[in-house]
Amino acid sequence: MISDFTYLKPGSAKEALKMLAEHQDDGKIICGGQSLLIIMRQGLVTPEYVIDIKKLKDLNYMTFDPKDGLKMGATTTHRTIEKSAMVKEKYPVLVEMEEKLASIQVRNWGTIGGNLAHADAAGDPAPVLMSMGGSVKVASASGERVISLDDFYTDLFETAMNHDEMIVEVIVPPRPAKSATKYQKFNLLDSDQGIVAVAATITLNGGGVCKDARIVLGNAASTTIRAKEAEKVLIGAKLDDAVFQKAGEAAAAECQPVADIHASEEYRRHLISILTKRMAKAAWEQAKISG
Amino acid sequence: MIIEGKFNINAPIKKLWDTLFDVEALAACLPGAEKIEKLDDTTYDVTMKQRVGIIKVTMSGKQVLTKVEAPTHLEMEGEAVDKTKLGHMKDKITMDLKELGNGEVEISYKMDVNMVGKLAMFGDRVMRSKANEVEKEFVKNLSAKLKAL
Amino acid sequence: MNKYTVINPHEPFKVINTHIHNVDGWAKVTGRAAYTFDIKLPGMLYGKILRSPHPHANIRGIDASKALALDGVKAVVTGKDTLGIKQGIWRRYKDLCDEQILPVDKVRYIGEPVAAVAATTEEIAEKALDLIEVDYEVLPAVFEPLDAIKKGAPEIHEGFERNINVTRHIEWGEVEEGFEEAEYIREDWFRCGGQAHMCMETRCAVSSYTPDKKLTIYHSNQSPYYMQGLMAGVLDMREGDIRVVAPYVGGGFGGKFELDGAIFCTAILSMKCYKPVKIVYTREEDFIASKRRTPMFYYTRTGVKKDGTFCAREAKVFTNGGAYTGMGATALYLTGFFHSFPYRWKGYRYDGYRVYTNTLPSTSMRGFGAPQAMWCSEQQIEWIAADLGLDPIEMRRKNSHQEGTILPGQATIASCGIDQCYDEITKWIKGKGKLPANRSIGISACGFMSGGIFNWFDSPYSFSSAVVTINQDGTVELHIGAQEIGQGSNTTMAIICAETLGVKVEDIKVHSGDTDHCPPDLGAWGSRQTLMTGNATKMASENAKKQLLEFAYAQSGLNIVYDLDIKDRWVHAIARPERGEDFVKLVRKALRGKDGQKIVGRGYYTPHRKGMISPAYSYMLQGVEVEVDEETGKITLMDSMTAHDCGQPINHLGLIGQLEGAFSMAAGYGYLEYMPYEDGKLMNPNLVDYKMIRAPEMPPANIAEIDTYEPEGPYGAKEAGEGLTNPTAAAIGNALFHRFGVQMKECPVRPEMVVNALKEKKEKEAAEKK
Amino acid sequence: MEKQLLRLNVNDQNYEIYINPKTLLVEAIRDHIELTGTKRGCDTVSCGACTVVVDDMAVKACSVLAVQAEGTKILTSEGLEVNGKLAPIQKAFLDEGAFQCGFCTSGMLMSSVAFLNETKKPTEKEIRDGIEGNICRCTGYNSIVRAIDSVAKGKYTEDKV
Repeated sequence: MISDFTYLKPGSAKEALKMLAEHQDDGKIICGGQSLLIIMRQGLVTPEYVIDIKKLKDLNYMTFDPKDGLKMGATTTHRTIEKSAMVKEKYPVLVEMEEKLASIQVRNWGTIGGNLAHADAAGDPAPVLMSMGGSVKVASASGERVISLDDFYTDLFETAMNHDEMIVEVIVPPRPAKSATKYQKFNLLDSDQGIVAVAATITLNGGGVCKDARIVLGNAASTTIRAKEAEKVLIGAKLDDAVFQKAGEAAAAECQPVADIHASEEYRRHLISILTKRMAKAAWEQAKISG
Repeated sequence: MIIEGKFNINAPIKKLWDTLFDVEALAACLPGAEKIEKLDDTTYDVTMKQRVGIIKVTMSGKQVLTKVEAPTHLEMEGEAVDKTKLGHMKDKITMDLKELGNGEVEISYKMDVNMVGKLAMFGDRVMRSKANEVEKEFVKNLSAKLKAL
Repeated sequence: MNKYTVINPHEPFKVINTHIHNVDGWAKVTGRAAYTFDIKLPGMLYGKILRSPHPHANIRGIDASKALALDGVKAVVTGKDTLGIKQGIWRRYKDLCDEQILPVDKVRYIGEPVAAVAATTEEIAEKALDLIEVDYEVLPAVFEPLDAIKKGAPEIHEGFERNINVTRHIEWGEVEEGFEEAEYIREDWFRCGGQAHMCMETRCAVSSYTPDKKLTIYHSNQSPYYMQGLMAGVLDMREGDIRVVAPYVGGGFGGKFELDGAIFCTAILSMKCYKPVKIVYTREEDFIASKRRTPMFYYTRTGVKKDGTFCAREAKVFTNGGAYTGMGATALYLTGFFHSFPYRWKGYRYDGYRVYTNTLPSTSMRGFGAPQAMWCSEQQIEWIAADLGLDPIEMRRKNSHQEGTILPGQATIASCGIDQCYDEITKWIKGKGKLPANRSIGISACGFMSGGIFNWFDSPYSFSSAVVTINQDGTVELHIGAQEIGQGSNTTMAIICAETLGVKVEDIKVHSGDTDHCPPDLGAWGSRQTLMTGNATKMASENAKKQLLEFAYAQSGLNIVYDLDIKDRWVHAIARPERGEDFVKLVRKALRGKDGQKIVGRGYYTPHRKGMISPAYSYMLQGVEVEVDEETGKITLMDSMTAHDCGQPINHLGLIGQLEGAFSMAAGYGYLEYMPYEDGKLMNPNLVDYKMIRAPEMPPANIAEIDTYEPEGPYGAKEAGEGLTNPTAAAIGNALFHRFGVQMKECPVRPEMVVNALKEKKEKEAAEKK
Repeated sequence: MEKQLLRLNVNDQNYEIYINPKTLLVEAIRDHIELTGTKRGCDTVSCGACTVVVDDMAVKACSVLAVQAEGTKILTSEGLEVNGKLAPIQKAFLDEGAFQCGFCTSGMLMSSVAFLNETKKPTEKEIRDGIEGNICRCTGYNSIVRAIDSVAKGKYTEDKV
């Protein structure tokens, strides 16, 4: 049973931030609510004030320019991203990821900002965006700051945001030349979250050597994490199956998964190793042919 | 669910042991401990408040010492209920202290935790991630406390 | 998508096996169908159940005073407010009636009801639960049957030594001789998981007790008559003073024909406050506190000759019965019986032990013990064929049941189309050609019953009955006690009635699901309704038709050598179909002729001289094409083919739906639907963590319908749609065996198990090389 | 908690209801407006039985606060049929036997309707993905996929008004 709360409906982001500043720890932003309402119904979260930003037009936008990359307002729905021709052209992996995120109903109502703020280690967008070097702009009544997704997640369901802050924008830098990102989650049902998930971005230099690599693991620790050891294996290497294999093993060794009924810790590590190998290779293959 | 871990503390074993039994000192070191009250020789009234992101849990209940072998071995078990009825938990905790020789003591612990109710939905993931964090914080606080003593 | 072929179709009927819309379809596609879930009565209160957090504990006391003081709370009931009667569906065997729905002094599983509250809103009722204080004395608990039978294990029910709840022994033929003749003997241990019924409509009920001491109950169930009888028993009331209505029912699958917390607690609460009370289980409650498919440990030993002739088999089973008997005793028998299927053995022996544990009670679920039996049997048979270098299909075929096969003391097989099933599956496999390297095919055979000849309920009534009433305008009222739970029984009965009477389906109004207005029937379980209620419906329709035709005959002046019949509302001489008259005109005349009495036909059915299990058996063979990711172990079903002998199909759309639906549930049992317990607590009581097949996971379900004629069934019909829950898990296991050579002994087969099995195999091979 | 006035437009009909702001859209529709075709089958936004169409989008009504739906146009299964005339998808469900117990059917229909409006020539895979948010325990989905496919292929076009 959801506990009683006062419903607040700001007319603008600014007004929402004012409300948030006022209620801080007792207030909770709701946007799509696709994750929040579940835990509220379990009684796990009992805010006194619910601030609804779902309909805020000033947070619902998507822009792209070659210099700054993609900017998405926090209330942009998953479905909008999935259906965007611009995103499909510039960041095809985002569309692939969105198509596998839960079900159409959830994507229709759920938002990118809400998803990232929820900080579920098994969430889909975070690994992909983090692997592309994405960041979020968070705002409070007193100002704005940009936090790299690398630094955004601090623990299970916890972020670097203060209680008076909320995500207002998601920023994805432009894709470098000879670079590609691939994402896959391992799940039992198509619509499930990943038992584990891996996003890999590979950037090649002119000679086909790996110039940069970002490997991000979903549900392999209490938060979305970079697999920095795996990245080290890849960066500077002439990529081949043996290197991908090694990167997979490195990722499996450095992640910190916990066991649950769906998979043991050992099996999760095994899956991380396989998916890292596969995604790094897939990203490499695409990077080779991409402009 | 079993959670195990160990950590080292730089202190004489006797001093460490006494600190662990000093209710006020322990409460000050244990993150989230709102109340630790000694009811009798073996029974403690404990209230712990933990926060996992937006989820707040306040567990309160009794812990009973079932075996005490100063200054190396300790066993206790207890039961606690969440304030907002999110669930209740039962636990059995074993703790061993071992002198490593270089002035360091290794504390190893094993907790067998059984949760029922809404909390169990998040179960393992939350508990393990939290245990890790609590441990780190505890070691930090305890070390500082021991130094100050 | 799906291919559907019909092998040896029969003469065309007018209505039977034609494309008939479901008679409840309009209501269901327009959102009009009202389920128990939707019922709201004037002045209705909402109930909630307080459940045990302990797997095993004595209840020392319950203090509800704070809850009662809460504004809006109207009543709180505990075991002390009940008569304390232990009930169960095996009413003939008092010691198996072991469950108090609100226990008086002891709880035996996590989630067991302890108290119930009625309040003006659901929210208040839920708040009140938190205010009830229960003083438990926690007892040691035991969760696995092999632990529970150990000496010194906690005693769950008094007087049941080693927690053995029921034992069952089946034996026929010469077992020892058979094993002596055998040239190859193989024995294996298997483990089968539980499975949640996962009805979309959770358990729910609305009870209304009125000052005239009558009780009306709306309840989502599979057998209103059972509910009426069981409730009369626990409330010490007369059956006739209780009316049970099962309106549209959102699924049953074997999980809704015993008393549940919703029906019992609403009734007790309503009797306390004389107001209607409604309880709807949450999904979590439905998972932790309804019942489940029985988890089993299976030992099976099979002896064959080198040419693949089956000699003898013996099996031992320990089932995790959970806290109470429920329908588990029947599942224990049937798993043993169907473990012999569909093969002939010189000797067969089975010993089953149902063991109490402190977990959710296990009961019947679609397949009723047979999916577990086939998981073990059909994999072992595949391994035996491989061990001996024989073709697994041909080996099965030469040992299969045939028409006339006798299982001594158990059954005589009257119709059996399994031989053609082998042909169809062989054709399908050949048609596939060479498969991609990551795919393989597994097959599995099985058979199933068409209703059980069990009367443990001790009903004095016929197993099924029907009443057909013809109105003056030619419309027909068909009253049946059979329960529609989505399987299409109302449509099937309407079809049988229309075909028999010679009218159209739209002329028939089906009345079911109401004990006040429908004749008693044991309800929807064990695939019994098509055959049993179908026979009763056919008999009632024939009886009504006979009355009409007698009248028609008398007034037609036809020569006595001519026979009359009715088809498409046209009453005519069979030899001269053009000579006749309109059905409605005849009905009107008949009414006048009978001094205004309506034409009423009665029919009933109780099986006699059909052995002790079932009046008829259906057969099937299934092939499943499986893709496995060797590195991750992920299983994907790519295609499937089921060849199915169900006698004469009656309800064409219903048959397809049942076969496809059973297959999806069976596949789920094979590789997805997993019920892990920790310290007696179900770890995934929600639809996020309990995995079921969804549309993207569902492969094509091709069907070859093998039409045979079952003499005991209405128009030759027998079971379809439950038996198909049986083969799939084993077929998936067999596909894995053919691809990797691994033998999976535990279901559901989860990807981690595949990876581990492959790893183990590699290590073993490496060790052997050394 | 003080109740507040909420105006909802469901099936082209305006309703004014007084609700606690924590009321979910599915509760508003079922308990306050008393359209019980929309069902609930879980508490975890998993089963899709509560699916309704909000501004042409399929949405799980258990995952939306009723107050969030103010100003939208909501369509439920009761709104598909107009003056006794079934919508193509309803006919297709009847023709294919795409329901059994019927409890998931309303939600399944609403997912189908939104999907068909959005996807003109769907592949089988797209149809399956289109209803992956809806659990059906009875049918095994294939009959539902056939029903959606037959509507998409224009089997019922002559019925369209």
